[in-house]
Amino acid sequence: MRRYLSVAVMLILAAFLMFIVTGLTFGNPQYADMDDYFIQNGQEQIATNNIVTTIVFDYRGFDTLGESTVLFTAVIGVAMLFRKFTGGEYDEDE
Amino acid sequence: MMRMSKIVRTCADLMYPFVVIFGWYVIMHGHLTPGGGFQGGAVVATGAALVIVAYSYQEITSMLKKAVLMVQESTGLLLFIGAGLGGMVLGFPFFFNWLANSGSLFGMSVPYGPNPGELNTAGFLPLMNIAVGIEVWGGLTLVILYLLSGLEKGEA
Amino acid sequence: MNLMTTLSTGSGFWNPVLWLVALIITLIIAYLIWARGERQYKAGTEQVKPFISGNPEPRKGAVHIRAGNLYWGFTDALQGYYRRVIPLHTGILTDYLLWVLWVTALVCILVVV
Amino acid sequence: MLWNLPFIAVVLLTAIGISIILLKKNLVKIFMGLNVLTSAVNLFIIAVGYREGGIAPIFTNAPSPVMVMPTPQALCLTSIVIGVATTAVLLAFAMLLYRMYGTNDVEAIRELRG
Amino acid sequence: MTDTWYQMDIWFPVVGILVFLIACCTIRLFRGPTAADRAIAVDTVNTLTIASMILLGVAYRQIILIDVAIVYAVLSFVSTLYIAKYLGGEL
Amino acid sequence: MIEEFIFTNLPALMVAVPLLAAFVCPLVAQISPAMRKMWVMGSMAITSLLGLLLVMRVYTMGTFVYVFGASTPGLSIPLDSGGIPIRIVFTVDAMSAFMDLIIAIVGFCVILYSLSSDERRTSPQYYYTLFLLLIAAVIGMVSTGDLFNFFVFIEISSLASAGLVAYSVEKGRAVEAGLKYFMVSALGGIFLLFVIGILYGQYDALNIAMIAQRMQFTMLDKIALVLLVAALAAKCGAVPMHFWTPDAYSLAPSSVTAMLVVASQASLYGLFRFTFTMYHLSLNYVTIGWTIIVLGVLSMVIGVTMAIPQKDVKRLMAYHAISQTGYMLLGVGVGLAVLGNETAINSFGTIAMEGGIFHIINHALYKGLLFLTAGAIIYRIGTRDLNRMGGLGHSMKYTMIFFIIGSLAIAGIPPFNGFASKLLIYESVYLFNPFLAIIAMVVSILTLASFVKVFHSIFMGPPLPEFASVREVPLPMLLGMGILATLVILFGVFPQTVVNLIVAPAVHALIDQSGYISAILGGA
Amino acid sequence: MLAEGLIILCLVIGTVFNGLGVLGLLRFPDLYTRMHATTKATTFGSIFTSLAVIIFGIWSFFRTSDLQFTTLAIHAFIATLALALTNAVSSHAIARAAHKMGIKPMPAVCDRLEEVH
Amino acid sequence: MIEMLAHILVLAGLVISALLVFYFRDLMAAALASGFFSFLISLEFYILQAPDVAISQAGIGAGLTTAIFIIAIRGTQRYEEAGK
Repeated sequence: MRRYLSVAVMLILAAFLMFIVTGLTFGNPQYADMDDYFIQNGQEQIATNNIVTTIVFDYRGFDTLGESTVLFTAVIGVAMLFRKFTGGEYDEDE
Repeated sequence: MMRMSKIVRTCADLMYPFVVIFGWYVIMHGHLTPGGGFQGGAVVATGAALVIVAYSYQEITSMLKKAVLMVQESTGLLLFIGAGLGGMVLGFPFFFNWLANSGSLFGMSVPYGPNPGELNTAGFLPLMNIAVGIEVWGGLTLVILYLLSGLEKGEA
Repeated sequence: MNLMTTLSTGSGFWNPVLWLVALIITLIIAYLIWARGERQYKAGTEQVKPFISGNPEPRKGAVHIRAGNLYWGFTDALQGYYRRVIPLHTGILTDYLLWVLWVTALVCILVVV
Repeated sequence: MLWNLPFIAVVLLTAIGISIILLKKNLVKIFMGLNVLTSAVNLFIIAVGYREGGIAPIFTNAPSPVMVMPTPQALCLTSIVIGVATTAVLLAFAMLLYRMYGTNDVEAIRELRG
Repeated sequence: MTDTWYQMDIWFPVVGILVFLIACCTIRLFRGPTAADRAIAVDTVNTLTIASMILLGVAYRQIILIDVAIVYAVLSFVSTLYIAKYLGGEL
Repeated sequence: MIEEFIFTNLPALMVAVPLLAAFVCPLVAQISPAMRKMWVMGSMAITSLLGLLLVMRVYTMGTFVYVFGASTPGLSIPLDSGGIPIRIVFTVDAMSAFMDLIIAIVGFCVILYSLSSDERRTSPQYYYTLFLLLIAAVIGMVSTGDLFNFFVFIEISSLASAGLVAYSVEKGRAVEAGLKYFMVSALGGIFLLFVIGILYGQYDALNIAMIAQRMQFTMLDKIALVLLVAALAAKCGAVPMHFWTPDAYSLAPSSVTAMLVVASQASLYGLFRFTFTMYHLSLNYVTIGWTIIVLGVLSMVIGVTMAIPQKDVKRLMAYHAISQTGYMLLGVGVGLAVLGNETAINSFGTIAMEGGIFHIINHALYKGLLFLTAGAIIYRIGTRDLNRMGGLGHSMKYTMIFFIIGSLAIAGIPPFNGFASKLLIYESVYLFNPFLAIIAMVVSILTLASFVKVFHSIFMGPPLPEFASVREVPLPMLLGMGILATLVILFGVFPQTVVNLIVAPAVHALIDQSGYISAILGGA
Repeated sequence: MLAEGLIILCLVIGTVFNGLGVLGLLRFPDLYTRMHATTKATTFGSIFTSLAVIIFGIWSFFRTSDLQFTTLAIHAFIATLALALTNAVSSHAIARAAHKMGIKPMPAVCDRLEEVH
Repeated sequence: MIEMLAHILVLAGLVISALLVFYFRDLMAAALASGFFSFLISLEFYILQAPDVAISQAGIGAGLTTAIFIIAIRGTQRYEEAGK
């Protein structure tokens, strides 16, 4: 039963995602004004050759801060999960 | 967890400086060629993973201290957010590129071309690249170390 | 009374202060009625002790009604419902993900078709 | 034009990822499925930003005719790092659960139910 | 860079052949009786991928793309080493 | 000078301060525990203060637009860009400010509360780091005006909350709860990323206002909308996707649970923001509105009925949290279902939305209070099984009072705040569809019944011998609960003030799409 | 014309050896022989394809005196160097691990590694 | 033309390796297939002119993720069903 339900939901979702194939055209985006702005002005404004880095660190720098924070959170989380227990543990803390 | 054979260890010793140098090349030239803080940091961290795989866990923990790496990670992040806050202190919004085209440090404009030598450009981007590189290096190495520490019987 | 406290709901209004005043008045009246009765009540005498057909009084802790015993009638009445709903919370991770995906698919069908 | 081939691949990969997540019972395998799903979405974002005959958005040669869109690449970088962070935490969960429950089967890890 | 016939045409067929060889490696990845066989298949794919990346970098006239190949060459064997360490029972 | 600095950069500082505090926290904790406590408390106090300032600023002077990295903070569209926003824009309108207020209040109380119990934790620096990261992420989620930025923050929030849920690693079941929570969140994150890809591929924009302006509502937009609704509803615990909620809420430390409620509400905020602002009338609003209503009704009914037979106090409260989420979905869903109908939205749609939004802050306050009291009880007696509790009213008087306040508020007994918002919902939903209103009332009655049970089994009865040594909880815990309880009473006694001051502008901000767009794009 | 011929020659050699390596991977009977085929042949082949690129870079540099072609050649050379180093080591590691796992070569020959350990 | 053929082959390889991840019951082999998938998707990024992402995927996806998967397999069990 569960198997059939899983396969069915997978097929339904795949069928709906097939609209991506018909709705978007590969290699020919509808709008490109934001990226054209980056490509045209990125080099003079920020003085870089690599536009991707310009976007990552300048135009969308705040995303990058969040993304480093994700990594930091993951490291803290893993460190927390594998921390050493020094004894004196309570069964229920609060 | 044991050490691997001598060939592998030798190769890891040989490769590690090369990987680190190459990783720092990727980090430093992030604004000129493909790459940047994440990619370079990931490269260096994978180099660290190479050393980790070649040696045993005891040798690794004596070589790479978790506390040091944690401090390194925090330092990178602080440098990163500090570079963002720098613009704010100067009266601009958060993450304003306060060094770009200023003529001082990292303030030159860049010509077209593939020749990676114009490091003194791009404002605070190289600063941020370095910061993120340090952070990703420490972070990903720590992830591997902690996951390995979960394998050890005595630890955790 | 006071605009600050009156909540208008479009089709009516609600004022907690008025309500509080009414509540307090009701409580006072109730207290008065209560205070007028029980004249013979004296604390600490024989009359306040429970009398359970001559059986010894149970221990204090055993008198307390535990949580599991409350509302057994309610849960008993809704047996059929609970027998269906509780097993849905299987505790299996993939079942939960399957639910999420099914909801997605159903809403997809609803919205798109 | 390429007949939207990458998009078809994205849909197929998504379907495969969803089936791995739903049909498999091992936790590590489920995380691999999640990884496949994340990669599929990354590929989708990159494919969205591709322009026919474009070159990488890096000014190496002189001003170039057409460049692929740079923003998806920036987004994708972020999403890759988020993906590895997610995977690391999930695998840590899996290792701890194996240590505590002695199994890695999702159908056996069900102490919380009802 | 002027475009003559060999610059236009010579790189892409080679890349096509290499990618075809990569696709062939999936057979061994699928069939390989032991995990070590599969590891070899993946290792081969690494090598071929690096070769095709170098060639593609030239074919697209993007010198900087070669950097990716270097990263690949340096890093791809780390996962192989982990696999070998696990298979050898040393992890 | 300093005021000017703070006032121009408020939204950025709101996120930057807790982030900075979180980055430094592991380092500070190496020095001494007292230092760590001071650091955490100080940074949280500053964050709350900034949050209150921001709320005041937004409610007096309108939408606050802050552009990261532009030459001036308000310049959302560069002069040479031809009318498109290219940078990340924080758009703090009244709705965002409303959520910021919740976070500022609850976050402060929770940190205050959790400081007194941290000698029971191993490596508490990780706990506080994750906590500060969670707060920063939630603040970022509610104040951002950028789709991808929202995704990044939602990922931070799910990572941090998963870590916090699994904090009591040695118990084992906590790890299971964390895994379930995180897996659902990860799937939701992937859905969101898909949405970003679809919308970006069509409109080449990531800014919500820009997408809203260009929205054509093609087939792909419908799919994107469905994915969004599913992901965010799963993240906030609407019913057929609620299964992670009782696990995560019951196994996390109580202070974390109080914050997790707020994090779920931030996803709820995301749901409302995207449906109202990004899609608005262009969506098939009746269908989506009814979908949300159905989800809400299911949440209410199943949440409360599942709560009644529970024996674990926090699990019971978690099911109630699901049930209360249903009220918010119901209220706002009714508003969404009549969005295009001018007369209907004026007569009852706005009121229903006011009820739903008002219920968000009420729920955060009283549910936070209830979880904190449950934590206080568990802190003292060391068990969470209702069958083993009893007679605590003799020894924990203040906790009992706070618990009474919280449970009366959640059951919708006047004069506490739960009644005010529920009244708004009942009366307006009755005009929309009487059947729904009746269901809502029945659910409210069942909630009361269930809390009578909890109250009876925890506090009533003779003092039990095994809890003879139980004392009242330490002062900071009482203080944290006390602030929340005071606010619960205040909000209940002055409902119209609260509605006029903060709720009605938030509702207006949600409904008024063109205002949101013109705040960023400038008179579009 | 010499350079062009050299490039084509290198590419042909590289492709052929790569193909032979993959053929060996597919057709050989046991693990060690497959490893022999792939490691040697594909490393050799890949070195030759990279050599073609290096030659192309140097030749183009002399033709156009554009400095970016030296970058091309140097980077390709570094990639080849790393490839040659890492491929051998990873094959060694896998072979060793396979031997530890207890995989024996197909026809029984004498096992020197067994004697060493 | 040949470029497109290579592109198709890479995409087909992607789908096939994802199917292999689905198919293998030996988690070790599945991790290998996952690594293979990462290589191919990196090559695909490269073909789609995204070198930054390709580097990132090569370093993180192919190198580190496989490594931590293998560590996790070592920490849990090698086969999908226990007792094999």
